[in-house]
Amino acid sequence: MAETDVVIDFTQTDEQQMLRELVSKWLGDRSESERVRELMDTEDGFDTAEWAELAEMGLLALPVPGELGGAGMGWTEVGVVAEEMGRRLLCAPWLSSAVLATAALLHVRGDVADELLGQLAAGERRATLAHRPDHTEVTFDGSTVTGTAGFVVDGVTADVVLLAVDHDGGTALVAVDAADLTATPLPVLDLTRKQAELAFDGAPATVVASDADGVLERAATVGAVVLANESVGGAQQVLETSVQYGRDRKQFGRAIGSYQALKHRMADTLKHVEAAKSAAYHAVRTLDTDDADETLVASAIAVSYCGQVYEQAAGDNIQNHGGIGFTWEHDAHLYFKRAKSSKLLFGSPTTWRAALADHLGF
Amino acid sequence: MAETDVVIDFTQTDEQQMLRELVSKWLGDRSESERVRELMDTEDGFDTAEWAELAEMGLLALPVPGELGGAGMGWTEVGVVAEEMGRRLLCAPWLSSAVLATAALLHVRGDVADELLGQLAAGERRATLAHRPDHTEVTFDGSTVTGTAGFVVDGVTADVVLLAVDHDGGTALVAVDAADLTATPLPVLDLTRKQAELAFDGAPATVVASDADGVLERAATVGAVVLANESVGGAQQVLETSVQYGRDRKQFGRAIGSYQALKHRMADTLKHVEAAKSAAYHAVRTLDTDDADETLVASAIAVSYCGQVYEQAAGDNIQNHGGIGFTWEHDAHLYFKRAKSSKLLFGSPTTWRAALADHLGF
Amino acid sequence: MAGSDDARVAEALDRLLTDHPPADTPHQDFWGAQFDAGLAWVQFPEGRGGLGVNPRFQAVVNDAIVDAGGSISNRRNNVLGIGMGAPVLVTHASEEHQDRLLRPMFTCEEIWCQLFSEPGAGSDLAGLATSAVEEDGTWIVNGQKVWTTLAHIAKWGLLVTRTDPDVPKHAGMTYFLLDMEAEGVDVRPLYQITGEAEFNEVYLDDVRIPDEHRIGEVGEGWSVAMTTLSNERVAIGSNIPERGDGMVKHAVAAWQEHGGDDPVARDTLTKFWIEYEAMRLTSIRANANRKAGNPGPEGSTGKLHWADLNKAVTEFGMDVKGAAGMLYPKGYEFTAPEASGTARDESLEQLYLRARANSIEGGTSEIMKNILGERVLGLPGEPRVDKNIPWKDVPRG
Amino acid sequence: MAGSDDARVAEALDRLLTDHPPADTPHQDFWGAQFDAGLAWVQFPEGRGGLGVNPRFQAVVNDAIVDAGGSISNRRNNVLGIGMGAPVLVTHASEEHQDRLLRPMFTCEEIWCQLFSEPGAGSDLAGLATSAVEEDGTWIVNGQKVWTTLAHIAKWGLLVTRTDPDVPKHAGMTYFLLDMEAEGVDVRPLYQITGEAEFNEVYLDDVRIPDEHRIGEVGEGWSVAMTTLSNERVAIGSNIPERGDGMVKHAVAAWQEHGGDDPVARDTLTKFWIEYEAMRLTSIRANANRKAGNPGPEGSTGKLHWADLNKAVTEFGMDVKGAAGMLYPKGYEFTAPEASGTARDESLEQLYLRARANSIEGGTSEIMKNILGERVLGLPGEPRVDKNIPWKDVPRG
Repeated sequence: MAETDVVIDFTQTDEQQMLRELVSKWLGDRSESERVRELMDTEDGFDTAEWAELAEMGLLALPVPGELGGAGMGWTEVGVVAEEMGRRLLCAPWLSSAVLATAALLHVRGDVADELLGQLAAGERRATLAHRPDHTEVTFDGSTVTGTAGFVVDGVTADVVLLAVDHDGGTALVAVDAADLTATPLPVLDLTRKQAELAFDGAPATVVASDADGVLERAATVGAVVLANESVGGAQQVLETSVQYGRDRKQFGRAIGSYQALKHRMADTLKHVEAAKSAAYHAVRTLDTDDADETLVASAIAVSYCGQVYEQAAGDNIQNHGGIGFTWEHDAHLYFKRAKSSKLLFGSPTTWRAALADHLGF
Repeated sequence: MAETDVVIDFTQTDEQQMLRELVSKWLGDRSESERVRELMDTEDGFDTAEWAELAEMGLLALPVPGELGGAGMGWTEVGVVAEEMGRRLLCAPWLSSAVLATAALLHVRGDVADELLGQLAAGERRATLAHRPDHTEVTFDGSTVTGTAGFVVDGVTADVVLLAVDHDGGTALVAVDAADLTATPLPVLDLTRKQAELAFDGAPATVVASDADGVLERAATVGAVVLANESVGGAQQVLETSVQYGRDRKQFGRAIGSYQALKHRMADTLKHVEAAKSAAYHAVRTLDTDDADETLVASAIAVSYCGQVYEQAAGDNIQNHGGIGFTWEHDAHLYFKRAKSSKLLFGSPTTWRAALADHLGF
Repeated sequence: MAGSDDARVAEALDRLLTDHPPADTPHQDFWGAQFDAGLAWVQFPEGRGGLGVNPRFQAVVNDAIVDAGGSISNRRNNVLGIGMGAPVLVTHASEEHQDRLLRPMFTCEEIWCQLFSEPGAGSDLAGLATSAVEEDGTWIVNGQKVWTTLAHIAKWGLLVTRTDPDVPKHAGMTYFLLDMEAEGVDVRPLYQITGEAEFNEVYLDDVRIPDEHRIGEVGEGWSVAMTTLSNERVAIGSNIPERGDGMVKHAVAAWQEHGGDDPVARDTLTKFWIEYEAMRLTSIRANANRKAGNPGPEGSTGKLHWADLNKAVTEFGMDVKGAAGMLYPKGYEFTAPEASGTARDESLEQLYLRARANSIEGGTSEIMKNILGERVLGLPGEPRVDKNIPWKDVPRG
Repeated sequence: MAGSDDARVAEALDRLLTDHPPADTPHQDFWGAQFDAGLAWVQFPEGRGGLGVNPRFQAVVNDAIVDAGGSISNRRNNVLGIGMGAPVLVTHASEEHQDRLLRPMFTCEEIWCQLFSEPGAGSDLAGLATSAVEEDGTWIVNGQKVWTTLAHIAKWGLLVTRTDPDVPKHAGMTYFLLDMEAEGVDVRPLYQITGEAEFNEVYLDDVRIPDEHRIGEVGEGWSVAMTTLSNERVAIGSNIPERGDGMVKHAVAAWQEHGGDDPVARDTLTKFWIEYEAMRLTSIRANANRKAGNPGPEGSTGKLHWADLNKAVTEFGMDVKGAAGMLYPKGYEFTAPEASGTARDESLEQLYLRARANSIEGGTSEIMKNILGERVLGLPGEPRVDKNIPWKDVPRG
């Protein structure tokens, strides 16, 4: 891992900037606080009409090759979109379908995968991936799967569930139709991102790829890094909310943001949020390279650090708001819960750090 | 370890209060900053005349029975004295002779030990103990010792060095005369507490006790707990120094202690210092009981927590003073270095916590 | 003198415990007898629940009752009355009010709440805007109060209002007893991060209060309110948890269920356990020093310390749970519990959310640090821009 | 326009590197040629070491010189001249002074220092008290300056004085060039926590400065000083460490020597390594955005972030060393090193002590947070008690 071989390039293309503005504008119309609260109270947790709009804008298949119906861009662009979505807590099965399942399918490719990628891109179907091997217990007998998978993101609403299964001494990626499994919604802390426990009882499974070694590792890395970018969006948003409240809210005849207690806390948040952005932006760029070592290093940095920074920023945001920040009606708690859930979704920061420490020879 | 069996009693006797005042007054005369700086620049690091005064006041043998020339008090009183000494960074081989060696000798007792205790009490001799088994490599052949011992407190100036050695399948406590060993001063971070590396080359060794199991554990526990009490004294002192500077020093036309950045930091220090005092006071009281379990628990709490609190308070004290706090001429760095050295003298906080975690079944 | 007070308390206590064995007497009956014995608030005058002795004897009384199998839970369940309302009444209210109100307060027959905070006046309590205007011996009150615990079950409210907006803020306030059943009082649950509503918003719409329910003089509301708040610390009192109890217990449980062999989490858990025990020892030390008549700074740091640590340890506990830390098994229920969340023994998940308020309620940690810095350490205050100008001219929002 | 500037810079750079191959040219000669080529401060006028183009080209120039095996160490070794003095001279000084001073400054033939801070004026620079009184075209200066790096080897000092104590503090200051060899200038080493003296105290005792060495008008000293300070950030510039380099490297080394198999320390070490790398990436991102003409907040957080982390990681590193962390092997030597401690590559022990100053020097972390909060985030300032009153009436101490 010689430093000189590592490419670190923070260039933002005009295309990325346009994409950011497009998404930001759409979210402004579709994901204001009231709408988030409507959707988070539904069991499905999203709106199919809005999903169709995302498909139309090409946001469901950014890194998918053009010949499959995708935008032919990269994960870097997915990161830009995730960051904006994180700012607005978009309620939609985007992380599961457009990121996790898409990353798994792009890893294996082949006819079955490509056909499904096309359907996902078009918004015709939604997929998810059982991405936690520590909570997945399934056996595959060549044509059906039996077992359970926990903490499956959007597991209730996905049309198709992808599973990595032991097969022929290796790993196969198989797809199970929603109709052939039982999905039980989990009582999630973060109502804006649904999760489910899935049960398979001899469910018919289509082999997407019989040689899918490393598919879960790749998809989890992609998912975690994209989520890190979403998290810096959320952290930036709560910082801005705190700053605005610090300007507006007055106690003892002064704006509360004029007090060092709050001002310095926000300065510390700024410091961490800027560093977290750097980590997230670099990590998502490595996903578009072939540099496996740097992807490992950059992912571990981004995932462990951004998770912590968001959690801290979202907690501080509650404190910065005083009493109102603790109420259900204020959005502060939604970000706080999203932050915690995001920190844990792909394993704890300690786990990611341990992988890095191994790699660095510590 | 049922809670109901644990005695927690913070009563301060009038005797303890008088002792505190006596020591505080003596230190005010003998350990002002200038004097500390004079002594720390000497190789011996203390003044024999002052040592005689300590002996006269009975401060060298507080927990030693009256019939041996001691004060017949307890370790609780030693803690009171240590706290006051910590406030003033007294330069004297008190921790080594009146605490570590004394604790070892009180643990074994017997004729040889009792005679030495009497000499220590009278200030006729000074002893120390090689208290770090991880840095002690000595063999005992029944009459002489050979090997080395590192990080021996006041190893250069002690008249006699106590060693715990393997003997007859158990542990013996032996004493080596200063004339029979080679002591090399260590380049210490904290100039106010001297340490040495000792070398023994067939040095004649007197057996103090041939059955001295647990002597190092006991002496190290006593030493660490007394040091925790010294540390809360130091932490209290740096807090008071910061507060005074916060009142006096003005920038932008205001006392700097009126700014929340400093005020809140000092409030946090206060919070930790008060908790550290509670931990230290309780722990030193367990040394005067037979409750081995509670001694273990209370020691681990006090040693690991007080070490951290002092380090943090002493570092914050530098920051609270701005530029002047970073100069050699200001005392802030002396406390900072004492804090670090104290945190490490009896093993790291992590080690003490691990012992507690084992005990609690975590 | 002190000796004779000692004897009087001991004698009254002995008689109370003998005549009304706490373990066999219904709580409410016992509390009534305790009031009649002058052992409710020992520092109060005789006939008003006290004996006119040093308040430090109260801790002795409370401990003795608990040791004898009795309960002092009234102090918690009606904390705003017993802890804060009573000293106000005994200092400022009429004889009739004292006779009428103190005993049912102590027995919990009548629950009390406190109507101080407003949406625009949180830390800056003296900035409050709820107006009271006198018309023919009756005060007409309009405004909104918030963070009022127990308002939905309370009979009486302690209310501070703005009666003169043209003088500096501390000078224009007046204090009232509010009958919570009066017309125009609208209590609405205020749902919080947990989905529960421990607190209420109270809307006051042309509420009429007779002048005889005014406590203290017109314009003296701030000093009356200070009587209330200065008793808060005493009210919170001396409840020492068992070793290892409280929020750290839940983190230990999470560790035991989910921790596996992660040595990093184990060390962090031990660090928390240690700091909780150091805080607990500090409470014990503070109680001992208070009883010995020698209170020090150790009695003032607890609120800040527990708040910080409660937030941190529950955050950590959720992490220890791993994927399960993404769940909220009880669901968000939108109910109004009878007691405050920190008093109940709930799940880690709920405590994790509930603890966010520990550093806000009862004085934010920022205000606590100001107080510790200024009143305990003696550091100077900040320049004030809201003094000596009419309340109506102070920037608000 | 930008296109043609691009071309001019590229051409001048190409010629410089061709005519004076950096790897084979003595540093001082190369820097002289660089000055003559207008590539010392590209934004300065031609003939004054510049080309009159956008300063962002300087980063391109510097990178090219380093890539070609040259040195830009003059920027660090004479940082107070090249980074801060030069912009002041080019903005405020006479033609003669510019001609005389800029080139030897850039080549490091003449070292510069800055005489701003005083014992009573640290964070509050504008509170300074060193007086300058005019007598027949000469200024008589008396006072004490402190924290002056390089004063013991400097030829020139940038000096701010108080010339009118009867006006508000920002209005009564005047700026001078001080010949450090003048009579009455007494430079004394200021020993610090490490026993070294990187800094000096400078005593000024009836020092005479000719009026022609005044920079800017009488009473304009503050705005001239601001020219200096606003260039500080540019001066500190774009030096990006290698991955894993800097203070964390020493903690890693301590871990490798002493860490053993302690999993807790291993995780903490990794956490530090990660945060250092995140900061380093932020510096790279800040440079990229600056070069693209699009600087953002990422360029302002570094000072604060490094300061905090440098203190924490060295503290941790000492702990990892265990008993050896109680030692200071090099001893306390009371010497005055040539360069600043953070620039040199020293032992962990020394860096541990030296890092204590990182959050004080060049703006305390408290001041940095005020700046980030107010200038970057747009939060309101605090009430000021030292404005609009004569300097002599402002409380000091």
